[in-house]
Parts: sequence; C-alpha cells; structure tokens
Amino acid sequence: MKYATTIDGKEYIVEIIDERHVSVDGKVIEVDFESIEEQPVFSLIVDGKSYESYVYRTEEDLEVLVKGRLYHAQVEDERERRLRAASGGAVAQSGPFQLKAPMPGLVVAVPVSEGQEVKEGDVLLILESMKMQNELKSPRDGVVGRIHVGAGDSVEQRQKMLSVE
Amino acid sequence: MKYATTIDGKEYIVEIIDERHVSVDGKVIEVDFESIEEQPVFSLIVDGKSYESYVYRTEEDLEVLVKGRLYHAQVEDERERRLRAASGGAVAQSGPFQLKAPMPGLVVAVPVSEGQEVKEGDVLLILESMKMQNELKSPRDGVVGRIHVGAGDSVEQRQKMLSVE
Amino acid sequence: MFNKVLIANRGEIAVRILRACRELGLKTVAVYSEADRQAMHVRYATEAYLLGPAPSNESYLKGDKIIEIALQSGAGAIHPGYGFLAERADFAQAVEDAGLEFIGPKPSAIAAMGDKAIARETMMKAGVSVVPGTEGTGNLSDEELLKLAPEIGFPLLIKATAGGGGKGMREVKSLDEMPVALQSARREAKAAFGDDNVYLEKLILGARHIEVQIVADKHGNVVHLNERECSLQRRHQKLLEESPSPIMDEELRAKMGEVAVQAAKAVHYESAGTIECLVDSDKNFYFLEMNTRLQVEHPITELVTGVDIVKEQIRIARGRKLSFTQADVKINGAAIECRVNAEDPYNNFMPSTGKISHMVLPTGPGIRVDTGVYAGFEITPYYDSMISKLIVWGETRAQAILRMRRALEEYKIVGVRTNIPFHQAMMDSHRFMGGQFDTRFVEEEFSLEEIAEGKETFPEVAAIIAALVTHDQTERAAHVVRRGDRDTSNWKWLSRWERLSK
Amino acid sequence: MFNKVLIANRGEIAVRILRACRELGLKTVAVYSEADRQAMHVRYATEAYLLGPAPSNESYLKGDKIIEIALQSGAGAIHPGYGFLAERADFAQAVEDAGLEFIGPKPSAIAAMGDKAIARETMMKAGVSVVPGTEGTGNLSDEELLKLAPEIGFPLLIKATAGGGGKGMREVKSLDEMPVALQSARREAKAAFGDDNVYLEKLILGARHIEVQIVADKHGNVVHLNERECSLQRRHQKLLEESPSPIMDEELRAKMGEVAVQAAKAVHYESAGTIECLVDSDKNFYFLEMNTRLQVEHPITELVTGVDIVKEQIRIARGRKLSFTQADVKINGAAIECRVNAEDPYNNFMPSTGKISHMVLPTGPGIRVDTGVYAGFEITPYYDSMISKLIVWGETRAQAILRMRRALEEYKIVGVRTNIPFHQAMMDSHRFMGGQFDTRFVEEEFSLEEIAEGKETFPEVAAIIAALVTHDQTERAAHVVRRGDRDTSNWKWLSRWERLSK
Repeated sequence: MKYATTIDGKEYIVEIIDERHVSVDGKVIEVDFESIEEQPVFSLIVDGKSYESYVYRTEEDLEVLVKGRLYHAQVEDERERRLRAASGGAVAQSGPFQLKAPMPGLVVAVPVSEGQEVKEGDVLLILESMKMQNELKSPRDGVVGRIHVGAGDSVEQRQKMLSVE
Repeated sequence: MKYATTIDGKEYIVEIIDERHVSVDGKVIEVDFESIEEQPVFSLIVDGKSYESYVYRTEEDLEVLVKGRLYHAQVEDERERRLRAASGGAVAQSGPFQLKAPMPGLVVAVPVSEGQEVKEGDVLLILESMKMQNELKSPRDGVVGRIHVGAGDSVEQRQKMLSVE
Repeated sequence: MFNKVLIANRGEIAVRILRACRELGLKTVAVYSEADRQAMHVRYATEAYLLGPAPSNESYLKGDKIIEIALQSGAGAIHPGYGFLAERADFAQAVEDAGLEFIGPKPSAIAAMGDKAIARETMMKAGVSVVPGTEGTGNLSDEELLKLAPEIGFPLLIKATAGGGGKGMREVKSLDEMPVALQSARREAKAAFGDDNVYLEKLILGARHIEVQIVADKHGNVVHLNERECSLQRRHQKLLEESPSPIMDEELRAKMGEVAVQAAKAVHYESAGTIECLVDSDKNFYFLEMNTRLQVEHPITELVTGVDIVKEQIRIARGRKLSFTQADVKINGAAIECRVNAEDPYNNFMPSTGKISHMVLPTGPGIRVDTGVYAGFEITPYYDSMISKLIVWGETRAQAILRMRRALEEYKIVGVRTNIPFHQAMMDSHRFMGGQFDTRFVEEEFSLEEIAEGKETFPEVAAIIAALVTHDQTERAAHVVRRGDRDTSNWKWLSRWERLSK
Repeated sequence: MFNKVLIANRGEIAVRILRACRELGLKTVAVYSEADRQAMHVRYATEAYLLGPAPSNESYLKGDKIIEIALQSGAGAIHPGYGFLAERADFAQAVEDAGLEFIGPKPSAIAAMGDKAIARETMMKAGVSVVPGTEGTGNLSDEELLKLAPEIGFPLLIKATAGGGGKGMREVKSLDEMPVALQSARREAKAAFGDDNVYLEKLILGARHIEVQIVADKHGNVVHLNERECSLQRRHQKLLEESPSPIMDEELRAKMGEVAVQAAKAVHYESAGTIECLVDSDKNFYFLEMNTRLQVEHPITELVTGVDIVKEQIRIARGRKLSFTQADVKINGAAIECRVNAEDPYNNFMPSTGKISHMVLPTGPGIRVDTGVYAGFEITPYYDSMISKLIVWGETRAQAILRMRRALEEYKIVGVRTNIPFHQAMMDSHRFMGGQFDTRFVEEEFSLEEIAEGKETFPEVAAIIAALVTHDQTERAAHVVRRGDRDTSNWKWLSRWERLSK
C-alpha cells in the first residue's frame, strides 16, 4: 500500500512493502516498528537508530512528536488520492469556521457581535478554564455569524460557540 | 445481597444494602468505594478513614492487601451458600493435588518418582526461572502419581508437571 | 502538641505536605471536592473528608467547613499549602480561634504583607527599596490613578492589591491604554480575589525576578536559605526556576539575605516565607512583595541547601527552635525546577483537560518529581493547570541543565497535552544556558520554532511513522470488521485509540 | 577520546548507564535480545541493535557480536554494567584488542580478582586478613575437600570459584551433609558460570557483610567512598543495603578504607570496584572478595557522598584524573536501597512473571528509583527477578527509614507480585531499626507474620472490600450479559479483570 505523506508541506511517498520494509520516495528501508502497549507511543528503529514517537490525531492531521519536535502530517492512501484528483484536486477548504470550546469552561466575554467583520487574529471570545483566561482568536478574516453563547455561560468541551463566515 | 465472607478463618456476613451502605454482621456502615481506573486497586473510605487496597484473585480465594498486610478472603453469596448447605456442607477438598508450573521455566530435577510416598513439605521438583532455582514442595502427605516432565524440560506457566494423590 | 495534621489543599502540594507529615510520624487528614475523589491526596491520607462540589468556592475555599472537619477528626493543626486559603489572615485567625495550630505565620504577619500597599510601606520603613508606585495611598479610583500615572512614568504595571500569581495584572505603555487596562484588571481581580482594588507600579526593564527564602521560628530566630531565580515567566506565571541565580554574587546574596531577614523580623514572622524582589541590570534590587506561605518552587532550595522546608514548617509550628544557623546554610550544586502544566505549547499554551492514559516518570540520579497525578487520573478544568513539578539537582548549573534535558525526554504523559516541549526548547536555548534573560524573555524573545531551527530534523522518520500508524489503523479496523469483536486485543487497541484521538 | 558508548547490558543498570552518558553529552548504543525489543534501554538509546534470542547465552553473553556492533556503530567504548560480561577478563581483553575502551578495570586486574583463590592469596600477601578456607590450593576434588573440611571446622561454606551472587554456594553444618551439598553446589556453579570448581570457607557466625567502594583513575590515584552495609540477604542474595553501616565507627572506617585502597593498588586497579568483607561481632574484618565492576547497590554511596560513580567511571576511562581526594569525601546523612524483585513474599519468594499492568512510582523529596520497567512491560522468566531499586536519602538513618516506609507504601506495581511487603515489614522490624542484625537475620529470625503481629489489623475492612469486589463483578457480568458488549467500559473492565485474575 502506498501513502502520500505530507510533513510540514513536503510530500513523501511511503510504500508499506511488508512488516519489515517500507520505501520512501522509492528508496527501500528496513524498519522495526513497535506500538508500545495500547498507547499512541511508537518505537521505530531504522538503520540502528532508535526513535520514540507520540502520535496525536487531531481533526485536521496527525501530529507526530519525534525527539522533542512536532511534525504535522497528512496521510492519504492511493485510493483517496485518486478520488481527490478526479474531483478536481481541491478539497473544500471554505465554509464557515465553527469556534468550538477547546475545553469545558466559563465564557468571560464575547467582544464581537453578529455581522461584525473580523480579521485573522482578532479575539472572538474569552474563555476561563483552569484559573486562566484564554483568548480564542479568529483563524481568518471574515464576518461573525451566529453567536450561541454569552458572558457567564458555562460551556462543555467541543460545544459550538460562534461561527465566522 | 448478602455475602458470607471469611477472612483468615473468621466469618463476616456482609450485606450490600445500596451504593453507599453495607452492613457487617448486622451493623450498618456508610461506605465510599471506588475502583481506580480499570485496575484491581480500590479506594474505600469508611467513617473518614481512607484505605487503599489491591485485590488479587487466585484459584482458591481473593487476596486482599490492606496497609501492607495480606488477607485471604473467601466470599460466598446466599445462593451458593444454600447450595453448599444442601449438598451436605463439605466442599470436595480431596482429589489429587496437581503441581502446575507457577511460571515458565526449566525443570532442573525431579527428586521423586511415581508411586513414592511424600510428606507435606517434601521437595517434588526444582524449577529454574529468573536465574533462580525454586524448590516446589508438596502441600500435603500422599503418594506421587503421574510425572509428566523430566530434568531438562522447558515448561510453560500452569503446565501440569506431576500429581500427589 | 499536635500529632494529626489537616491539609487544606489538593494536587501536588497536598501530596508534598502529606509526605512530610508521614515522614515525621504524624497522622494526616485530607479534604477533597467531588472532582477529586480519586485524587492521590485522598488515597494517600490517613483520613479523608468530602468538602463539596468541584468549584473552589464550594470546596477548597470553605474555611469554616475545613476547621469543623479538623476539630471533628481530632487534627491539631492545619497546613494550608499555597493558593486557596494560604494567605487569608481571616482564615489563619479562625484557625487560631478554634484552638488549632496554623502551620504558617501569625494572622497579623499575613495581614501586614497581604495588602501590597501596607507591605511596601512596612518595607520602606525598614529601609528597603521598593519599586516606585502608588503604594501606601489606599484604594484609589480610576480617575486618581490616571492622574498619578504620568508621575510614575511609563511603562508601568497595574496590579491587584489583593493579588498574586499575575492575576489582575496589566502592563501599560501609555496613558491612552490605561482606561481599558484598568477595567480588565479590576474585572480579573474581582473574579480571582473578590476585591477589585488595584495599584500602579513602575515597570523596570531588563529586570530579573529573584526571591529569597526565609525560615523563622517562634523564638525570634530567622535564617535565609539563599535566593531563587524566577525570571522565566509567561503572563506573569513562573514557568521555570533555579537556585542559585546565575547572576548572583556573594556580596549581593548577603545583602539581599540580610534585607529578607530584616523584613521578616519587621512583621514578627514565623514559619517559611519568601521575599520577592526585582533586580535591575546594575544589581540594584527592589522589594516586590512577601509571600507569607510555602512557595511552589521551594524544592530547588531544598535540593541545594539540604533543608526540608515543609518539615521545618511543621517543626516550627510544634514550637521547636531552628536546628541550624545562618552559618550552617551552604549552597551545594545547582537545582532547576520545570513546572509541568497541562497546556499545549504548540497552541498558544491553551489548557488541556482529559484523562492521563499513560505516564512514564523520569527517575534515576538527581531527579525529583512532585506530583499529584497518576495514569488514569482525570485532569478537570476546575483547578490550576500545573500537574507536576520536575526538579533536578546537579553538581554544577551545566550538569543540572544536561540532567533536566534527559529527564524531560524521559517524561511521558499521554492523554493531555503538556508544556514539556517548551521546557525542552528552553534547555536548548543559548540565552538560557548563558544565564542571560530577564522577566520578559519568554514572552518577547523566546520561540519554540527558533530554537528548533538549525537543529537536526527528522521529517522522513515522521513520514514513515505517520504512514505506518495510518496503515496499522486501517488494517486493524478491517481486521476487526472481518473477525467480529471476539478479537479482544485489537478491538481494545482500536477503541482506546479512538478515545485518545478524539 | 570516545564520544559514543555501547552498553552491554539490559534492565535498570543499562538505563542507569545510558542516563549517565546522556548527562555527559555522549551518544549511546543499546543491544537487546528478542525478549527486550520494548525494553526501556532500547527505546532510550540513540541506537539499538538486536543480539539474538532471549536466553542470555544467545544474546547478552555474546561478547564477539557485541564488539562487532560497537565497531560497526562507531562506539569507542563499552560499559558492561554488572553481571553478564562484567567480570570476564577475556571479554575485557577482547574489547581492548579491538581498539575499544573497556569502562572498567584492566583484564589483568579482573583476572587477579576473578578467581577467588588467587584473589585471597593476593590479599594475604598485601597483609589483609581473609576468612580461613581452602584458598590458593587450586581446584580440589570432592575427596580432597572432604579431607580438608574438618581442619577448617564447621559450620562452613562451599563457594563457587568463579562465582558471585550466591550462586553455587552451600552452607554445611557437618561432614555428613557435605557430599550432597558439594554435588548441588557444583551443579549450580556449572549452570551459572560454566565452571564447577568450588572451595571451602569457614562460616563466621554473627557476621556482618560490609563492603567498601573504591574509585581509581589511570594515574595511580585511589580513593575510597566509605562502606555499605549489605548484611540483609536471603539465599546469599542481597535484598537491602544501607550506607553508612550502623555498626561503623571512624576508626574502623579508616582502617577498612585503607585496606581497600591497598587492595586496589596491589592489582593496579582502575575504575570503580568494591572490596567485600565480613566483620565479626568484635569488629575484626576479613576479606571476602573484590567485585571488579559497578555494584547493584552503588546508588546509596552516591547519595551520601555526592559522587556520581558511573560518571566517574566514564571520566576515568576517558583518562581524566579523579576530581576529588580522600579528604574531600564526606558522609552526608544516610541512604537505604530496597531491591524490588518480582517475587511473591507470601509464597516463599517464588519468582513472578507477567505484564505490569499498572505502576505508580514513589516520588517527592529524597527518593530515587532506578528502574528498567514501565506500565505495559512484560516481565519474562529469562533474566534476573530484580525489576527496580528504590533508594532513599535522609538527614539521619531514622529519617531515611521513615522515608523508605512512605516510599514503599506509595510504590504500586500491579500485574506481577513483588517483594515490597517484605521491605515494608523490614522497615517495621525493631531489630532493623536498632541496627542489630547479621547476615543470617533474614533467613533465620525474620518473619513477615511476626512483624505483623501486634500491629493493628483490618479484617473487617478486608471483608467489606472482598464482598464489594465480588458484588461488583457479579453485577457487571450480569450487566454485560443484559446489555450486550456495546457497553465498552464495563466490558473492558471485566476483560481486564479476568486477565489479571488468571
């Protein structure tokens, strides 16, 4: 199976040949890969070098932590890739941005109002959690859509709070 | 539900009244009992006193470790108890004793032979494991039955090695 | 004399104090909120009593209930730890009135040092320099503060009168910014301390935050245990401390130590306390505040002096004289503490909650971990994000840094994000290694990305791992569908993975 | 000078050495058997290479292969740890011949001290007392030994010439017992060392086992780091060590230290080594053997002297002079080490194998854990049962004992049985607290049951827990049947429980 793996913008074609071999951009490499006890912790030995890695799955990508550095990885298998190519290449990147609560907490303030124009980096909402006030910012320019919460509201993790269109 | 719980020979009648109450020999006690994260580790708060306990299940009984001391517990519910009473009280305690390997290892020596009389405490077999030679002794007087292994054999955990009848 | 102690706190500091009590042969009483039934301090204490629901003001801040529990359980003393009720003179007074020993200073000392304005006045009277500001002028209105600000000069800081830990603090560069900053500082102060009074203080640029630890017994003996360097902060929260400070020399240490001892004597101080100062680039030092309690970062002092500060607090509370004099206090090697917070350093240090599914602690020579969490414990949003402290000792500062590097690499916490990568980058920072930093370094000059630049990277390794993980998951998922869910191990793996990946 | 080190070992000592290398900025090479792919030393090293199948003689004892890996990976030095190849002069020689540095003494010193008979002769020539026995008389037959036995007198010990760690050792009370004892000692010696030669030694009653740590550089400087008390043994395996020894006085310490330094000089010793002695009740001491390697119990010396023995070994191998003199060596407080073995103290210390499903390490002030295992790691029957070492430091011996008590109570290992309850009982033993014990104490006078007597028991609490656990399991099982296996958490709980309970 071949996987197109993009690490921080650069693409690598990784083919899984068998349990002990992969190829990266056509170069065959012997690998010794172990998952450590039901955890997202992996041990990889390549060419004698020992790497330990954590892998986190987020909504957008896989985050791979190796030797204290975090790599953002997108992995597509061949079939997904063909489908995407057939559909014209571009994945739908637009649509409204939904601001969800990254953790349970208390809404301290919503310094924007519905219909207001915002720029990337503008503070949309202040959420208090773990005794800290956290400023949640807009990831892009746009117009504030529906606001579902107000100052003083308690929110659950992942609860939709507002959108930017 | 009532349980007849025998701790190191002494019997306690423990009734589970509800989530927060039990009675021990008729005396009602408020309990706060928590299982710690899928582990056989339990936290019990009774009357403000905090007890942490490990519970191991062996073939014969439950072993309960509390404050550095191990208690051997047999627990029977009412139904089991009635059944046992109806069947005449005594559970079948006889039958041959099967010596099983307590861990994987190498049989170093079998200093007894089939048909030999042995006393409680006599060495039946020497098993090497973890770089140690472990003497496995007879738990009672009897006669050695079938011997399934010989010096030099590797054995798996729980493998039957010999019996005493 | 008491032989049972109630610990009015949670988390790592509750565990730290429980341990000290154990090692002195004292019985212990824990108190806990509904969110903390499975917490280490509850499991670990001789006795444990429920306070109430998770929010602090319904549990750990309920002083009356805590005193009641102490009395009912027969505890003779209460140790407040830090935070919560630790610096509340009224609580200390209530404890005393109930006939219990408060393991800390007298209420009068807490009160004198607790109001920042009064504290600064006290210090100035004792001949100690303070940072220019509106100290000693009482509770001023916004109008008054706006009038006084230009006299102090910009940049300046708005600080909460009742404050601590950076809460209710705002930095202001010009008069224009002041009205908005005053409003938000007051709001935060109100929320955090129930008191919205603020004062102004000149911001000293290039300053280091250095504090002196003191211990004082009930017999008038006061000894200082040298300094701690605490300049590495983010949003006025300390992240990493070390002792000794790399900028310290014997002369300055003696001078600051002497002032700290004077300050403690000025308020008839008892127990352990800390005098916080700013030191400018010319090594002038200014009093900031006195913390009338045990400090988060006390372990680094313990490692270099050999004094167990918590045990010393308990001994003092039991009426014992200090067992050492100033001449006995030496500095042996160097110690560093990294505060491990449940925060994502790759996402603006956003707090992270969830269950710790797996944890490997760094161990071996020269490592100390003070923690209140374990694998299986749930990090809730109700309390502070600090989940543990990693403290190392080395023969020299360089050895301590190298040891901290290996300890951070060993420390594995899965289930919540932590700021461990931040500390790793700090240990690789040339500015940190050279000891050249001030209180603004973390926020203004430090970047995880920059430190990573020029270091060897492993994008190919990351690509291989990402592909293998994806492949394995796909295969396992297919496998499960084919075989049904009889195949326990795979099923479990997948289910756990899915939970973790959410 | 080398900057990459191969560690020819596994388990906690491999991790210990890896850590020291890291902290000196050296790269590391791990080697491992098929059973150890997931071991900490493999995950932790810069590089890792497979040696072969699980049995030691197909993996960790393959000296040639290890040297080959060192050469191929560019490692400039090999650290052998303890056990395995650590005291094999031929291996040390082969390492040297390959142009690599052996982090340990010269082959000649290992050879001189490795054969117990030659070692005793060497020591007698240097004027050191040895225990009466058949030393220096070469390899004797059973017949010859039976003849010599009455001259030495009973009780006596049969010991393996090539031995160590109690293997091939037998105690004999009379001539009648000797033939059987000789046979089993030779069999065990053959199995353990490939050499069935044995010798006889008078058994000194009431003796303490006390050893002196020395370090020597390549420039003729030898310094001793005081003694360790190692009398608490079972089947001649040390279980618990402390430093300093409770019976030591300054005069005896100076005398034994001087002898240890002389012994090291007599064989031109380099690196770290240990002189083991018996001390009788009149404080006469007799040389037993020299261990020409790092010792399991080295950490207690590190905690009281501040010297990092492993780093010192590496520095010495790099040609550096000792950075301290005898006068610099002080004793600071007291340290105790408990060896944590996967053994069931309630079942005749039977080894226990299996997967560690859950682990909570003791942490906080004064605690050090040297370990090679983690939650999820499988304990196999192929190697030693020692899975970790718990080491504590205290201002005084009493403080260290109290601290060890709380550390043992905190240490949770689930999945395999451990001897932690044994150590807990030892910390409660009045004989131990009083420092009144000899090498036979554990086997002949100590009992878990006796220590427990008179202490508060909690049978009712145990009964409640046993009933609640049984009730929960029954309920959960019923629940699962009723609801089907959609209910993940209960299902998982049960499945895990069943696995653990097997």
